[in-house]
Formats: sequence, C-alpha cells, structure tokens
Amino acid sequence: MNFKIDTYNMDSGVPVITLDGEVDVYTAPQLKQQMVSLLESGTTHMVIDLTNVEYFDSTALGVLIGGLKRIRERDGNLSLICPSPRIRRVFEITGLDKIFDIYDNAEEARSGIAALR
Amino acid sequence: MNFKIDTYNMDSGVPVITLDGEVDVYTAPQLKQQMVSLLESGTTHMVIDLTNVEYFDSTALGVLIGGLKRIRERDGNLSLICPSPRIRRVFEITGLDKIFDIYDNAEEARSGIAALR
Amino acid sequence: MEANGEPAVVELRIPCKPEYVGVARLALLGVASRMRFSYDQVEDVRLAVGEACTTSVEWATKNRRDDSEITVRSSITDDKLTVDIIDDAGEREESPGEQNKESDPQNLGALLITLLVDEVTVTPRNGGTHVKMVKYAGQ
Amino acid sequence: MEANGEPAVVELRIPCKPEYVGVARLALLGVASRMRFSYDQVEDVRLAVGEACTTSVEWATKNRRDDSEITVRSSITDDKLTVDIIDDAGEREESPGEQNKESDPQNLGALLITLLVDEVTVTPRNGGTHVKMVKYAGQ
Ligand SMILES: Nc1ncnc2c1ncn2[C@@H]1O[C@H](COP(=O)(O)OP(=O)(O)O)[C@@H](O)[C@H]1O
Ligand SMILES: Nc1ncnc2c1ncn2[C@@H]1O[C@H](COP(=O)(O)OP(=O)(O)O)[C@@H](O)[C@H]1O
Repeated sequence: MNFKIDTYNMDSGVPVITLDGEVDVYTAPQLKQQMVSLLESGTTHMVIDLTNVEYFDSTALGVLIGGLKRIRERDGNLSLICPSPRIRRVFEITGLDKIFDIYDNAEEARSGIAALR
Repeated sequence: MNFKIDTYNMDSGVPVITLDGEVDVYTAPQLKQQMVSLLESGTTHMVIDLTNVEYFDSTALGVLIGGLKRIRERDGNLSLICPSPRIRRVFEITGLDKIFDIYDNAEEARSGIAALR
Repeated sequence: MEANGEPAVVELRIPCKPEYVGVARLALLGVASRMRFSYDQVEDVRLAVGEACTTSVEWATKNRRDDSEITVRSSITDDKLTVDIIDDAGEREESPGEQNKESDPQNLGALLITLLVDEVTVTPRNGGTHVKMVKYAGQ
Repeated sequence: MEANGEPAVVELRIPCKPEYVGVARLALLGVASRMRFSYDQVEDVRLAVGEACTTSVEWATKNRRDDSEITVRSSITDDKLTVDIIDDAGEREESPGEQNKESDPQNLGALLITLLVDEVTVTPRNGGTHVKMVKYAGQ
C-alpha cells in the first residue's frame, strides 16, 4: 500500500508528522490517530509535512481541519509544509490555504513558528 | 498519453532512439516505424535508449528482435541502453539479455560500439 | 468508434470500501491520460472520481451496507469524458443533528467535484445514488 | 469479507483495443498494491495482465472483431490473487504459415505470463478466450 507516516521532533521540540504517498479515505484515519495522540500528549504546535504526498483528498482535509480546530482551542497552531503545486492546489481551490499556515520547507516552517511564539 | 520517442546522432554518427514512458501494444508501432526508417536510410548500427522507459512489453520486445535480425543481415548491430533493473528484468527472464548488447549508459554504449567496428 | 460519436466505454466495479477507492482513481487516471486532457485536467478527473467514490464509501459505512459495490462507467468520445458513479449504498439521508457541519468531508468532497468537472448531477436511485460528471477535453 | 475466505471482486471491462490495455494495467497495479505482494510481485501481475490483454487485442485485430471487449476480473483473498481475462475476440486459430515464428510477440507474451504468475490456464470459450492466472502473496 502506497502510504507511510512518521513523526519526529524539531530542535525546538515541535513535532512534525511526515506523510508519504496517498492520503485518502483509506489512509487518513492513520493521520487522525497520530494527530489525536500528539494532542493528548499536550502538544500546542504541530507541523504536517506533505512534501512526499502525491494524493490528498477531502477526507484528509477534514482531518487537518478537525486538528486545527482542536489545537487552536488551546491557543496553539498547526502548520503545513507543502512545496508541491499539485497538492497545494487542493487547498487553494477549497479556500483552505487561507486558514492554514503553509510553508515550502522545514526551514521556513521553523522560523514561521518561532516568530509566532 | 505517456509515451515519447526521439532520435539523435552520437558524435560517431550512430543514431540513438530514446524512448520515454510506456512502450506497449499501443505505442510500440511508433518504435517500429522509427527503426524501419533508419534502416531504410542505410544505418548499420543503432542504439535504443531505454533509460526513461517505465513499461516494456512483449510487443516492444518483438519490435527489437525484428530490428536486430534485419540489422544483423547487413552485418550491423543494435545496442540497448538500459540501466533500470525493472526493465532489464524483462530481458533477463525471457533470455533476450543474451542476444542484445545491453549497456548501462550512453558512454559505455559508445565505447562498446567503437570496439566492435 | 469514437469517430462517429459513439462513445467507447470502460466500466469498473469495485467493493464500496475505503481500500478500493484507489483502484478507481488509477483506472480513471489511465482513461483520462489517453484523452486530449492537460496534465491538470487529468488530475481533476482523478480527484473528482476519487471524491465521488469516497462519498459512496462513507454512506455505505453510515448505512451499514457491507456488501455494496460501486460501478464507475467512463464514456469516452474525442472531446468529452462522461463518468457515471453508481452505488447501492443506501439512501443519503442526513440525520438532523449532523447537518451544517462545515468540515464534514462530504461537503468538501461535493465542493471539490463541483470545482473540478464541468457538469455534475446527483440522482437518488433505488437503494443508492447515481453521480454523473462530465469533463470536456481540449479547452 | 476477505476474512472468511470469500474473495473481494474488482471487475473491469475495456474495449479490446491497443489504447485501453494501459487502463487494465493501472487498475491491476491498484489491486496488487493493496495486497501483501512485494514490489517485484506487483510488477509481475501488472506485466502478466498486460500481456494477456495484449494477446486478446492482437486476436481481435486478426479476427477483425472491432466491437469486442475484454473483461478483467480480479478475485482477491488475503493470500491469493486470481485474475480472469475474458475476451470475445474470436477463436485463436493460427494460419499454418504463421506457426513457429519465434519472435511472434504472442509467443513471448505467453512465455512472460508463464514466468510471472504461479498458475495460468487458457480455455477457449464461445467466440473468444478465457485466461485465468493465479498469484500467491506472501511467498
Ligand atoms: N471548506 C472550509 N473552509 C474553511 N473552513 C472550514 C471549511 N470546512 C470546515 N471549516 C471550519 O473548520 C472547523 C471545524 O469544524 P467541525 O465540523 O466542528 O470539526 P470536527 O468535525 O472535526 O469536530 C469549523 O470551524 C469550520 O468552520
Ligand atoms: N524469445 C526469444 N529468444 C531468443 N531469440 C528469439 C526469441 N524470439 C525470437 N527470437 C529470434 O529472433 C529472430 C527474429 O524472428 P522473426 O520471427 O523471423 O522476425 P520478424 O517477425 O520480425 O520477421 C529469429 O531468429 C528468432 O530465432
């Protein structure tokens, strides 16, 4: 199956979930589970790295929206890394690019988050 | 459609047909046509570059075998460039790796052909 | 066949389950790649068909229709791709408490389909739903 | 479904023409990717199914069966993929002069199928041919 999910921490401690392959109705539940367990551990900032994602559907968008809502309730934020124009297009045509902070790479995400804190 | 075909000449004048994408029952006729027109122009050596091929079926193998036969009738030879293990496997399991000269890159094909001549 | 306007037909039947939606997407990628669509238009078709199948899968889950199937029928002419997505996943009846949930993926899915293809109609049929979408090539 | 041994079924119907063989390959890539096959085994299935469809297309051309179709039915259980490739492309009757042509792609195609899957049977059926292939996962 063409999907992988991993989590690592930035030097600042902010967790980054990296996704690989197709995030859809079949695989998005794994993303949701991972986000929920990070939220349960008390995280206030979180990054989702979509660099290696080649398909991202409405189910996956729904998981991100739910996660953003919960993390904002504790005054945190959820940032995305999404250099691929094809995947970014899904956010743009739904207008969701305006509610997420989207960066081109991990370095930009790091400085963006540092500026917010 | 996921197929492209081009031809260029090496410094030595040997023509190289480069293939891109899927070479199958639908697209192999274009390869055959290109090989036939090179043969009609009197070519005695020919290289087929499969570096960017991602699918190669029995129809495509048949075209190569037919071309090899015709070029050998005039004491010429047909060489292949095929670095991809996946495509090379098709030649190996059919035993055709033993009847074609297969190289990993254009440089090796060039010296191989020079040695033959 | 295509010449005299009679469409070529590719028909796919899959279990109405999450793990098979990807098969429909790949098949439609193959169909759309063979037409005069741009790279972006091929992506649009793949995404729209994926969303339609995903909605069917979600209703099959809600309606506990474990044995339901999705038929994806592509009708191909030179300048037009029509895709019919037909399921027997039960009626799409929203329970009152669940309406107006904006982040419901199904609303996002419907929004995406509308944005990605040129025409879309959704018709209830006996025990399921029929979604018809049309995308014009060469525009 | 898969649990009690009842196979899940994915069925694809395409025109028996060169330009649609790629659609069957992509659909089978999707099916095989969702099973416990290695990367090489997925490739094997894709290639074997492509070869079987190609042979159908070549017979449809020889027999001038312009309107024929191929049905590709995948039956999926946990450890076994069965693919039935059924065409109505006419009988496969070699004209005497054409036999024993070693480089005939159809012979290479048959050779490839034999090498790539675990079992294969070819059965003539009314007005066409039925090829059944089996590949075991997790070996
Ligand atoms: N397409 C959209 N564009 C912008 N915001 C959206 C969109 N869809 C949903 N939202 C917002 O996302 C938030 C999450 O909604 P909600 O349905 O309560 O989440 P959950 O179902 O995960 O509990 C809501 O505030 C909603 O306004
Ligand atoms: N699988 C194979 N392995 C090795 N050699 C082969 C294979 N298939 C065909 N050949 C050889 O390729 C050559 C071309 O055969 P032929 O059928 O006469 O070509 P064409 O149909 O193009 O005229 C023959 O000499 C044959 O022995």
